[in-house]
Amino acid sequence: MQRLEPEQIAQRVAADIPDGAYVNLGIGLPTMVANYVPDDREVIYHSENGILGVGPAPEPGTENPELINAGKQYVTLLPGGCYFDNAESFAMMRGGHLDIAVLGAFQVSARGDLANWATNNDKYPPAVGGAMDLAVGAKQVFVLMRHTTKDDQPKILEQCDYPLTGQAVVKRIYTDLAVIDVTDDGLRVRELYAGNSLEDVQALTGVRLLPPA
Amino acid sequence: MQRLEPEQIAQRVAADIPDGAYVNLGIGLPTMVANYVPDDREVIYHSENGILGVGPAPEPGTENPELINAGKQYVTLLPGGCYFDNAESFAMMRGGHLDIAVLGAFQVSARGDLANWATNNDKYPPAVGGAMDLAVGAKQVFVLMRHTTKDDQPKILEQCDYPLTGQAVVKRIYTDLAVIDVTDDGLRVRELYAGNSLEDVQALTGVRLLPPA
Amino acid sequence: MIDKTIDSFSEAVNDIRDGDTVMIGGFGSSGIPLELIEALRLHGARELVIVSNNAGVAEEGIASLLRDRLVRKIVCSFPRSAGSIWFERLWERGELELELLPQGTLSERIRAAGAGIGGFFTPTGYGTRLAEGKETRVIDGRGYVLEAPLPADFALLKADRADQWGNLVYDTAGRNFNPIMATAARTTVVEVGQIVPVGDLNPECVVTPGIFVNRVIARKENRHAAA
Amino acid sequence: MIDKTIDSFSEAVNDIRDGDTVMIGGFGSSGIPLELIEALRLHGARELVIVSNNAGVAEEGIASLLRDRLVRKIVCSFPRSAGSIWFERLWERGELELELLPQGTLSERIRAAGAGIGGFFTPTGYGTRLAEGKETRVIDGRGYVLEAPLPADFALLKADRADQWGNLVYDTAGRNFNPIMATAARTTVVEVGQIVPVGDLNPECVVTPGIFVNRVIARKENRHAAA
Repeated sequence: MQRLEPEQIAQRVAADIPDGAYVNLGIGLPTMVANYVPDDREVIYHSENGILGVGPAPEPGTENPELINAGKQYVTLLPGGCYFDNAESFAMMRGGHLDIAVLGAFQVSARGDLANWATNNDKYPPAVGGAMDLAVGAKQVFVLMRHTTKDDQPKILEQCDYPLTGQAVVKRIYTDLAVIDVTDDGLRVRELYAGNSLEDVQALTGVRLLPPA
Repeated sequence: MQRLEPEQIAQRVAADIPDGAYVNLGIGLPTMVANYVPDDREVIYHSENGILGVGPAPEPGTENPELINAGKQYVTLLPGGCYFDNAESFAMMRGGHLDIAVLGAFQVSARGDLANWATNNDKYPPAVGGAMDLAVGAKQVFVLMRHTTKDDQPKILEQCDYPLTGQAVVKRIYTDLAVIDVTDDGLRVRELYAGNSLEDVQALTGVRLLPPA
Repeated sequence: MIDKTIDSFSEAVNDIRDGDTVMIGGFGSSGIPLELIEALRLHGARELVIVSNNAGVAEEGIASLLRDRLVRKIVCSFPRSAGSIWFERLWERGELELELLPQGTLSERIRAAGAGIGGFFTPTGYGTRLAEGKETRVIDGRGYVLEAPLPADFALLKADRADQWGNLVYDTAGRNFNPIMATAARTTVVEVGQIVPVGDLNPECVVTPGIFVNRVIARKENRHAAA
Repeated sequence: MIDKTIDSFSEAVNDIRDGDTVMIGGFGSSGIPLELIEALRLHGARELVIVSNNAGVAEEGIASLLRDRLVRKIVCSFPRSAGSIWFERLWERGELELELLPQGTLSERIRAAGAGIGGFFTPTGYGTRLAEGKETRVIDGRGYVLEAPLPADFALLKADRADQWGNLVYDTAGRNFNPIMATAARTTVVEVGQIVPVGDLNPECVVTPGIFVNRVIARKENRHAAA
């Protein structure tokens, strides 16, 4: 079976980001999607702390400590970008103005419930940040994650057993095995990477998958 | 009996505007208050369409058609002034950030209810503007009005019979006869202009007045 | 390349349909997109619901839409002004629905629609005729009225300058309702004095980020200077 | 003459009392009023409720207040970060109350307090653990959570420049929570790099109007340049 490397999943997501899209990339792996968007597409990245038009990392020595992204990394601003406060930034998110949010996930359910902010370990100090606002607000939520946990347990389940980030919010799941759409009929495989059969992927999935339409 | 001219009432209000106050002056007569604030006081005027630091009328020929006040008159901006949108302007008002609003009134009740936006003539097309927001939002609402209607009927009443702008919002009433505070005990005369007795003013008032404390 | 510039005023409004809700920026005579309104009038969509602070004066702006009987309803805080003859005429004849709102409730409802808020409690209007029929609640001893978000199909706005990404800056008090209406419409169309290249606007001074804007068009008299 | 400038950091915070709610601006390492926080730490008010997006890292900023046991409760969206040792330590020991909020709910609650809104319905968090115990409502088929305004006694903020009227401009993403917190506190105190004469800030580019600001103070290392 073919398992993509994380960078390859990011590249696969990037292929689906259209020209002119307003996009928020979650902290961690989703941030890498920006590295693979084709040069002929102009994509405007949003950072929830209050930036539209996030540019690449600054040259060493030119960092502005005030100019960071949501992952607390130094960034730059593209020409045409701008700044705003946190309430306006979340108004943008919650108000449905972002075309796509790409988020990591612990689990996704059959109806697109997302669990990506907490585990069931109550001894671990919590943090939620902007995850719940992105989940309910973006026009489309794409999840980018490994298909299974490290010990090969499915992360795509009938019901999430981790605390939810949002109900029925995920539109599409990009894993290291396949691309899966959340539809009214259920989870439908959109794309099997070369070398993977529906049966292989189904075996690592906790809920029935529909074949590509 | 001594009746002040409207300009004199405006002057009397102006004497009570402290240095450094943020003030909204209602359309019409209240706008004149600015003409009488002593020069040694710095007062910052708010205009509900989105200006802080409203300055005097521009020199003829220098008007900017975009730069008007809430009364649709051409104005200027003082150094230190700034602009903002209508939602922020009303957040300022409703959020209790203005020290004083000076408003005209048709009627004021014993507990400080304000009626200043509509009469009981339902055939007259309505308009409310920012009156209700100022009434509930400003830290102090001062009313500036004639003590009686043109046919000498009282405008200070037990209950307003015109539609309300706000309930229990007026703090002080400046009329052509007296200055009256709205207190928990009722309406208390704060100041009788020279030549007016409490009995004279009481006779033109629809509710019992308490004598100056 | 993202370029939200369009060249034709008629094209800017030609997908507005009968019955649509259209927000129109402006306060008094300031910040009104007069050329877009004229384009809408010529386009001729009918049964419109207009959301605006005022209802136009003389034969200008929104008054021209009223005169041509293109408007079914107006949502407004201050429809009556000196010279608002068409509003008064149609209102008195019962030919125009009016939803009258306190100005801060109007602007907050527009903001709520743009910000994904499902409703909010405002103290404004509590205990008055304008709260009749609305849900109220006493919170910490103070009365509040529940108000719903107010979204639109289109927003027709005026700004001073735009860039091709749709970032906007305004001229003084010309902001008024324009920045919030930009956030609340499915399609936001902005008439400007000048369209400048991306990167020309100071990112610290952009008032409306381009994400809220779909189309920008330079006024005809400024078109040459803008080129 | 209005002049909100003060010269002493200790004076800037010396009326903060035990038990007060104090908002502190910043997101990650950006826009944090480090000198005001240090002044608050030295001032020593206890049992504080801190409202901030993060809970500090290492021994810096809010972490120093936690370490010195000045904080009873923190209202926060992302308290745990790399290096948030004092938050983690006190939380694990049960020595710190935490009210965890989605970031957009945190910022909207702060804005609501500043804007006189009595409460609002947000879709964020509906059906999740963070909505437990909160009133919910389905509006037009979508679930919402009712959230209350979040006011404060003090806001300690950072901006780039101020004038004597308290108008503020920021440095890039240093805005974050600072402009909204300015509106929500009884007393707003702002640490800036430079205080400029009234009239020097472009009125089209002021982000926080001075009406929301009570005190401005220049950072020590910039004091000379600001004179």
